[in-house]
Amino acid sequence: MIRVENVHKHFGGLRAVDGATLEIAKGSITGLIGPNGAGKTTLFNVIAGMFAPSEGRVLLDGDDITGLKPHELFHRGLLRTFQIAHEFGSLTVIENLMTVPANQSGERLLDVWLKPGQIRAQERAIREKAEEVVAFLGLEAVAGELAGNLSGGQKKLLELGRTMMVDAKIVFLDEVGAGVNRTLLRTIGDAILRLNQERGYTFCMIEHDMDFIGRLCDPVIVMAEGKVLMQGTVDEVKSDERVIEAYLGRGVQNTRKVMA
Amino acid sequence: MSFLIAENMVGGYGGSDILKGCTIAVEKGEIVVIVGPNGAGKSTAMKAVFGMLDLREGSVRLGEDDITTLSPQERVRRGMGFVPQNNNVFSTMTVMENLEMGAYLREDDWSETLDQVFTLFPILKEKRQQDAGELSGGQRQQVAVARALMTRPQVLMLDEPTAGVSPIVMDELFDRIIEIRNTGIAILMVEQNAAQALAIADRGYVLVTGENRFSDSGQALLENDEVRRSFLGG
Amino acid sequence: MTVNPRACIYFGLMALALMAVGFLQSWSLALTILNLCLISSIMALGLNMQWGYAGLFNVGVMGFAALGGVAAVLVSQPPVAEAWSAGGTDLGLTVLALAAAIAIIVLVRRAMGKGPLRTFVTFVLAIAGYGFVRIFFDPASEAIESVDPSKTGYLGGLGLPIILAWPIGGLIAAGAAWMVGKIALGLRADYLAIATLGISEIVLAMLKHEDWLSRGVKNVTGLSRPVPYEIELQTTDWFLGLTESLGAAPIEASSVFVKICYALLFVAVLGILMWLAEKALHSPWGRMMRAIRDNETSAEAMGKDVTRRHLQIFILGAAVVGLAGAMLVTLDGQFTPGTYNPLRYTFLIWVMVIVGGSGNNWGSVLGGFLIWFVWVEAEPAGLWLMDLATSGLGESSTLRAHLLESAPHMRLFVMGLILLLVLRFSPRGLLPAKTRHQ
Amino acid sequence: QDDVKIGVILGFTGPIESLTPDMAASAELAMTEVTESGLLLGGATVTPVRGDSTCVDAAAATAAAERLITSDNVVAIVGADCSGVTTAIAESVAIPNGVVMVSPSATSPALTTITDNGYFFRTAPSDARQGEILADVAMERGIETVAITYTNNDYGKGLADSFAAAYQAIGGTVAATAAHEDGKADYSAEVAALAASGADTLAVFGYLDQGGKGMIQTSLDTGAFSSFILGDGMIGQSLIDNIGDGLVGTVGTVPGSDSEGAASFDVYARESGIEGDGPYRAESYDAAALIMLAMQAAGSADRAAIQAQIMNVANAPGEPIGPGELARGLQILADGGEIDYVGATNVELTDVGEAAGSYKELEVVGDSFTTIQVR
Amino acid sequence: MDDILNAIVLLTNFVIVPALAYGAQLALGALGVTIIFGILRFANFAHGDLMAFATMVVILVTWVLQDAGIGIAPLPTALIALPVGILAAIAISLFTDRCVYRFYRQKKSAPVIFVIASIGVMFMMNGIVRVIIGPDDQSFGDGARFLIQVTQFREWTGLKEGLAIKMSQALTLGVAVIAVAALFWFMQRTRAGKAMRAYSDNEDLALLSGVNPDRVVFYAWVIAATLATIAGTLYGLDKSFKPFTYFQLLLPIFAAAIVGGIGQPLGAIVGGFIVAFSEVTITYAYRKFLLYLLPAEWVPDGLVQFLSTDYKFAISFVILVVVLLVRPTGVFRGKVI
Ligand SMILES: Nc1ncnc2c1ncn2[C@@H]1O[C@H](COP(=O)(O)OP(=O)(O)OP(=O)(O)O)[C@@H](O)[C@H]1O
Ligand SMILES: Nc1ncnc2c1ncn2[C@@H]1O[C@H](COP(=O)(O)OP(=O)(O)OP(=O)(O)O)[C@@H](O)[C@H]1O
Ligand SMILES: [Mg+2]
Ligand SMILES: [Mg+2]
Repeated sequence: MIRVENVHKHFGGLRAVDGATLEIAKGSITGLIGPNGAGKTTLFNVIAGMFAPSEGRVLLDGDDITGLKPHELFHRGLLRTFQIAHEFGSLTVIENLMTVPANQSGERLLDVWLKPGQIRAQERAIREKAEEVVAFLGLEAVAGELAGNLSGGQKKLLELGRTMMVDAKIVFLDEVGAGVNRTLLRTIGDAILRLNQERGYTFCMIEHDMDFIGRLCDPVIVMAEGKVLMQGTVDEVKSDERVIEAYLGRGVQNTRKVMA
Repeated sequence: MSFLIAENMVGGYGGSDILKGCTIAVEKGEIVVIVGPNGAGKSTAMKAVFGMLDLREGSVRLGEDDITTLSPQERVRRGMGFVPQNNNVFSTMTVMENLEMGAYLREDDWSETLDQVFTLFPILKEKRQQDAGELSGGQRQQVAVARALMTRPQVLMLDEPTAGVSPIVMDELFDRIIEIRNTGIAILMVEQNAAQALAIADRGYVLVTGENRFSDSGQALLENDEVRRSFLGG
Repeated sequence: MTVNPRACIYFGLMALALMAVGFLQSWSLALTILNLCLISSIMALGLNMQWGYAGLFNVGVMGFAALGGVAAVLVSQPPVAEAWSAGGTDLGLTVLALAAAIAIIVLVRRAMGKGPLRTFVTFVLAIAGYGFVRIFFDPASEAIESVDPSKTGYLGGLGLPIILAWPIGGLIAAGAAWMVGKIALGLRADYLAIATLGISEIVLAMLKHEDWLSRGVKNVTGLSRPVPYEIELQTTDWFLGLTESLGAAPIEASSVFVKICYALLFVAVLGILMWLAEKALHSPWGRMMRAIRDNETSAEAMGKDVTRRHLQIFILGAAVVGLAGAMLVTLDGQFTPGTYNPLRYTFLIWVMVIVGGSGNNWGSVLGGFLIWFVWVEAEPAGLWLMDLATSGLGESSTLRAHLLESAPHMRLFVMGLILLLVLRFSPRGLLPAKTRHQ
Repeated sequence: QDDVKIGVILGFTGPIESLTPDMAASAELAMTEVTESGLLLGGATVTPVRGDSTCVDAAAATAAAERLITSDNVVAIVGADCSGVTTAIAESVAIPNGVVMVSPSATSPALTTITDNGYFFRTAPSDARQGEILADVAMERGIETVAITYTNNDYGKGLADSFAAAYQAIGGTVAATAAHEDGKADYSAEVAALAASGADTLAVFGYLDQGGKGMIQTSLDTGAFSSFILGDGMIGQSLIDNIGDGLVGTVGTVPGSDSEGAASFDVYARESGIEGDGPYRAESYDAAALIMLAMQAAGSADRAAIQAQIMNVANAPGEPIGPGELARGLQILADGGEIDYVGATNVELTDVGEAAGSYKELEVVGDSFTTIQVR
Repeated sequence: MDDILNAIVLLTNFVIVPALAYGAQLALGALGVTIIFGILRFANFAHGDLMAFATMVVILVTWVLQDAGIGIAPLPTALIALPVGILAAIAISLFTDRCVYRFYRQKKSAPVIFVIASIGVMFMMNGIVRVIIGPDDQSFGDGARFLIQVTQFREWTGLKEGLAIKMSQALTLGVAVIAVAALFWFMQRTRAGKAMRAYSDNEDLALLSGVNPDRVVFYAWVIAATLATIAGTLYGLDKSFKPFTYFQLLLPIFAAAIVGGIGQPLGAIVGGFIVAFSEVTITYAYRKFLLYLLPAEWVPDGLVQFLSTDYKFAISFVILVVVLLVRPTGVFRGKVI
C-alpha cells in the first residue's frame, strides 16, 4: 500500500533519515519502533507531506506521492496523528472533531450564504458522528471544553479521535500511547483492531510500549540511526540481539520488573 | 509528618475545581508515584504542589515550613525541582544551555553533576550544542529530566518522565531514579507506565477526579486487582 | 444567535454618547461622528476578518484603504479628453507591451525546468521587460501629466456615479490582496506584518508619484456625491417646505439632512456586511478558519488547504477595507494621498479591532464606534482637562499658557489613556469572542 | 452681542505641528488687539476657539470644523492650513453652513477654482506666481542649472512644477528633481542622487523645520551643493540659526511687501513673543484682522454679513490700515468711513478672494535674511 | 589614477559614509526593539517615543550645562547629559511596565495585546513629550561638528571630490559596534543574560529553574531604555530633535529589526545596514561615478539611477520582502510572535 524507497532527510549535516526503504502492506497494522532520535517521526513527516525528502520517493498504491501537500494526502485517505498533540486549542473537543470531515459544504462561503438548509442537515450528521467518537474515547465530561485546556493524555485521545471521524485508508499514529492511561490504551488497542478488521484501515504506528506493539502489530519494523534495522514479527524483533542492544535493553530481566 | 506534604488541596483553573481535596505526601529517600486516568488531575496536583496554581483550600508544607503561598522560584530556592509534562525544555537554547539553566541557582561547582547526567543520558553529551527544539520527542524528554537533575534538589517532582522514551532509556531512568532516591532525595512522580513505576515506588496514590482513590505501598497497589484492572491496564 | 446583553449595554451607551453630543454640542456634529464611526466599523470589520478569524497579521490596512479610495477617483471623475488624446495611444501600447512581456516570461518559464537557471532567466527577462515597457510608458505618462498640470494632468475617471466606486474599490483592493497574498502569505506572523506594512508603503508611494493615474500629491478634490448638496437643498422648494413645516432653520437642516442620507447608505452597507460576516463566522467555514488559526500544521493534516483559505480570507478582508476606503473618500469628497499614514489608517484600526474584541464582528463594530468617537472627542476633552488641571495656576501664569498651548497634544494622551483603560479592564476586548466554555 | 467667537483651525498635531502654534498666536494677537480696543460692535470681545486640522486627516478635520461651527457657533474661521484639509472643510462644512473661511497658508492653485459661493478667502497667494518670480530671481543671478527638491505634497509639488516650467521657459536647465518626505529620518539618498546631476545650486521647496532643512543640512555636510534657492516655506530666521554660515548668499522669495507693514508686524509680534518673520504668521494675523474688520463694517457678527464685507475692507478704496492699527480701522468703520486693509502682507484680494501677492526677494547676508527688492 | 580615486571618494562620501551612519542609527534603535521583543515578546511601538522622551531629558540637561559653561569640547556636551537621560528613560520604562505591561504578563495575555498596549503607551508618551518640550525642532549639538570636512579633504588630497565625516557619524558607528558587542557578550556569556534568554524561551520553565522574572524584566527595560537614550541622543546630534521624526523613525527601525531576525541583537545591526544601504545604493544616480571611470561617450545621458528616490522607502521594503521570502525568519533566524 505504501512504499518508501530510499528516503533521505537531512537537517544541515544531520542525517535524520538516511536511506530508509520499507513497505506497509494493505490491511496490516505495522509497528515502527526504534531508539529515540532514530528518525521515526521524521519519516512520518516525510510520508505525510510535512517535509520534502532530500532524496528518495514515497508511493501510495503505486502512485508517486512524494512532495504532495498534507491536505492533498488527507483527501487520498492518508491520515496522521502527532507525537506532540496538535489540537485546535480554542475550539471545543466536539468542534475539533467536527472540523475534520472533508468536503463539508458548510466550508464553502457561497453555500453558507445560499444553502443554510443543506448545511444544517450535514452538521447534524457530523455532530452525531463526533458524539459517537467522544463517547468511545471517554471524553464526554470534557466534550464542551476547549481542547487547549485538556490534560496531556486527553489531548492524545483527541488526536486519535480525529482519525476516526472520516473513512481513512491508512492512518499513521505517532505514539498515541505515550501518556495515555494503560487501561484506556487497551480499549484504544481494541478500537484499532476493530477499525482494521471491520473497516479495512491500514495502520502504521510508532510506539515505545512493547506490550501494546506485541498485542497489535504484525509486522514490526525497527529503525536505528535513520535506517531500517530489521523487520519481522514481534517475537523475532524482541529476540534480535541488535534490537535488544540498541532499543529494548536488558531491563526485562531486571529484578525490579516483577510484573510479567 | 512527611518531608513534603500537600494536604487537602482544592482548586482549579478558574472554572470548576479540578482538585477536590486530595492529599499527597513524600518522605526523604522515598519514591512516591501518582497514577490515575487521563484528566484525573495528576498534573494539576503537581502544579499545585509547586505553586503554579492558586489553591482555594489546603496547605503545602516543606519540612517545618508552610510554603503554601510561596512563588515557584522561591520553592526552587528551597530545594524543589520539577519536570512538567509539556513544554519542558528551552527549545531555542542548546542542550548545554538547558542544563546550565538547571544549575542556575547553584553556587557550588556543578561539573560533577554534569558528568553524572551525561553518563545517564549519553546522547545528550553528543547533542550538547544542538538547540533542544530540534531534538526528537524522546531526546527532549531526556533533556527535561536532566535539567531537573542539575538543580540537585531535595525533592524532585517528575510529571510523566518516561512518556515517549525508549524502553532502554526508561529502564536506565528508573535505575537512576532509584539511585537518586538512595542519596536521600524525595521523589514524587506521575506515571502512565504505571506497572514499571509502581514496581520501584515506595508508595503510590491512585488519583481519580481530583480525589485520592487508593493510597498504599507500590507493591500493594500492584497486587490490588481493582487497581490493576481499572488503572493499570492489567 | 442569542442576544448578548453586554453588547446591548455597550451599544446603548454608545448611542447615548452620540446623543449627548447631539444635545450638548450639535446634531450635525453627532451625525458627522456617526458617519465616520460607521466607516471605521466597516474597516475594522475587514481587519477583523483577517486577524480575528484567521490570525493574519496584516499591518497594511492603509494600503488597501487607499486603493479603495482611488477607485472613487477612477470611477466618478469625468474623463480628461485632452489627456487621453495626448497619451492614450502610448498608454495603449504600454499595456500591450506589458502583456507581451508577461506572456514571454510565462512561456519561457513553462518551457524551462525548475531550478536556479529558470529563476535567473526570469529575473533577467523581468528587468528587460521593465525597460521595454518603459519605452512606451515614459512618454505616455509625461504627455498626460503635462496636460494642464495645475488642474488636471491625469487621465480622469469614467464619469460614473460615485456609489459604484464602493464595490469597485473593494474589487481593486481584493485584486491587490490577491497579489500580496500570493507573495507574502507564506511568511509567518510578524514577518507577514512587516511585509504588508512595506507593501502598503509601496502602494502609497505609487499613488503619490504616478500622477497620470491619480494626480498624485496634487490631490483630486471636488468629487461628486451620492447625496444632494446642502447649497442646492437650501434653495430647493420641497426642502424649504419641509424645514418650514418642521420649524427648522434651512441651513442647519440641510447639513443634517445630507448627513442622514450618508448615514442611511452606510448603515445599509454595514448591515449587509454584518449579515454576511455573522453567517460566515458561525458556520462550519468559521469553525474551519478558527481551526486554521489555532494550528496550521494540524489543519493541513486534517485536509484543509491552509494556503488557499488564507488567501481567501485575506482577499475578503482587504475587499471590505477597500470598500470602506472608497466610502471614506466619497464622504470626504476628495482623494489626497498625503492623508494616508499608518498611525491613522493602520494602527487606529488595529486599536478598534482589539478594543472591540477580536474575532467578534459586533466587537469590531463597537470598537470602530468607540475609538473613532474618542479620537474626535479627545480634542475638546484634552483642552478641557488641561484647563481644569491648570485652573489653579491663575490666568496670567506662563506655565498655564504653555500648557494650554500644548493642549492639542493631550488628544494623543487621552487617546492612549482610554485605550489602556479599556485594555486593562477588559483585556480581550469589550465584546470578547465567544468561546463556548461550559 | 458682546462675545464673538472666531474659529482657528490649524494642524496643531501632525506633520506641520511645529509651524502652527505661532500662526495661531498671530491670529489670536489680532483678536486680543481688537478686544482690548473695545471698539468692535460697541465693545464686543472676541474669543478664539481652536480646532485641530491635523493637516492630513480630512475626516478628523471636518469633525473639528463641524464642532466649531455647529456647536461652538463661531462666526468665521481662520484656517485651515494644508490645502487638502482646507478643501475638505470648505466643501463639506464651511460652505454648506455659510461660514467664511480665511486661510493663511493654503497655497494650492486648485483652491482658486473651488466652488465656494464666495465663502472661501486666503491671505496667501497661490503658488503659481511664486514659481515664476523665483525663476526670474535665479536667472538674474546667473544661475543656469539647478537641481530641485520639493516636499512631497501639493504645495511642494505645485511650486516645483511652476518654478521648473518658468525656469525652463527662460532658458534654465533643471538637472534633476527629487521629492522628499517630511519628518523622515534620513535624506542622504535624495541628496546623493541630486548631487550626481552635477548642478551646484539646489532649489528647495519645503518647510524650514521639516525635510527642507534636512535636505540643506545634508547637502552642506556632504559638500553636495553650495548655494540654495528657497521657496517661501523655507524662509525664517530659525533656518539660519540652525544651519549657520553655509547659507550665506542663499536667495529666496516670500509673499509680502516691503511696506512698513511687514517690518512693523515683525516688531509688533515680537513684543508678544512671536517670531513675526516666520512662515504664514503675518498671513494669519491678516486673516483674523480681515474677519473682524468685515464684522465691524457689517455692523453685526452675522455669518452672511461678514462674508459680504470681506472684499470691501480688504481692497481700496479707503483709508490704509496696517498691522497694530486695527483700533483705528474699527473706529473709521464705526464712524461710517471706508478702509483698505493693508496689514502685514499688503493684502489685496483678487476677485476670487485670494491674495494677489507681491513677493519679497530675500538674500542671506551675514546671519539674517535681507530684503533685496519687492516684486 | 586620480579618476579612480575620485570615483571612490565620491562613492564613499555620498553612499558609504551616509549609509553607514544611517545604518548605525537604525541599528541602535533596532537593538532596543529587538531586546524587548526577544525577552518580553512583543513589538514595542512605544520605542520611538521612548527615544524621544529620553532625548528630551538629555536636551534639557544639556541646555542647563551649556548655560553653566560646562562642556567637553570637541565632544558634544550632550554626552555628559547622557547618564541623566538614561536614568530618566529607565525610570519611565519601569514605571510603564509597572502600570501597564505587568498586568498583562501576569494574565499571560496574547502578544498582540501587549502590542496594542504599547500603542497606548506610545500615544501617551507622544503627548507628554510634546507638552513638555513642544513639537518643534530643537538643536542641542555643540563641540566639533566634523572629523573631516569636504574642503579640508580636498586641500589635503588635492582631489576634485571631497569627503566629509561628521563627529556624530563616527560616534554613532563606534557606539553601535560597542553596544552590540557588549550586548552579545552579556546575553551569551553572563548568567543574567542566560536567564533572560531562558525567560524569553519558556517563561514557566524559567521559573522552575529559579529565574526571578522581575529581575529579568527589570534588566530588559534597563537595556532597552539605555539603548533608546543613546540612539535618540546620537540621532538628535546628527540631525536634530523633533518628536514627530522620532515617531517616524519607528518604521525603518522595525524593518531593520525584522529583516535581521527579530530577537537577535546581531540581526538588528545587520538589518539596520541592509535597510540603509538598500535605500542609498539603489536610488543613487551613478552618472558622475561612471564619468570618472568610463570614457565620456560610454556614459548614458540619463542619471543612471535604478529607481527614483520617490520610491526610496518602497525599495527598501521590496528588499525586505525579498529577504524574507528567501529566508523567512530574517537573516539570523528570528522568533515568531
Ligand atoms: N527540525 C529539525 N532540525 C534539526 N534536526 C532535527 C529536526 N527534527 C528532528 N531532528 C533530528 O533528527 C533526529 C531524528 O528525529 P525524530 O524526531 O525523527 O526521532 P524519533 O525517531 O521520532 O525519536 P523519538 O522516539 O524520540 O520520538 C533527531 O536526532 C533530531 O535531533
Ligand atoms: N489550563 C487549564 N485550564 C482549564 N482546565 C484545565 C487546564 N489544564 C487542565 N485542565 C483540566 O483539568 C483536568 C485535569 O487535568 P490534568 O492535566 O491535571 O490531568 P492529568 O491527570 O494530568 O491527566 P493526564 O494523565 O492525561 O496528563 C482536565 O479535565 C483538564 O481538562
Ligand atoms: Mg518521534
Ligand atoms: Mg498530566
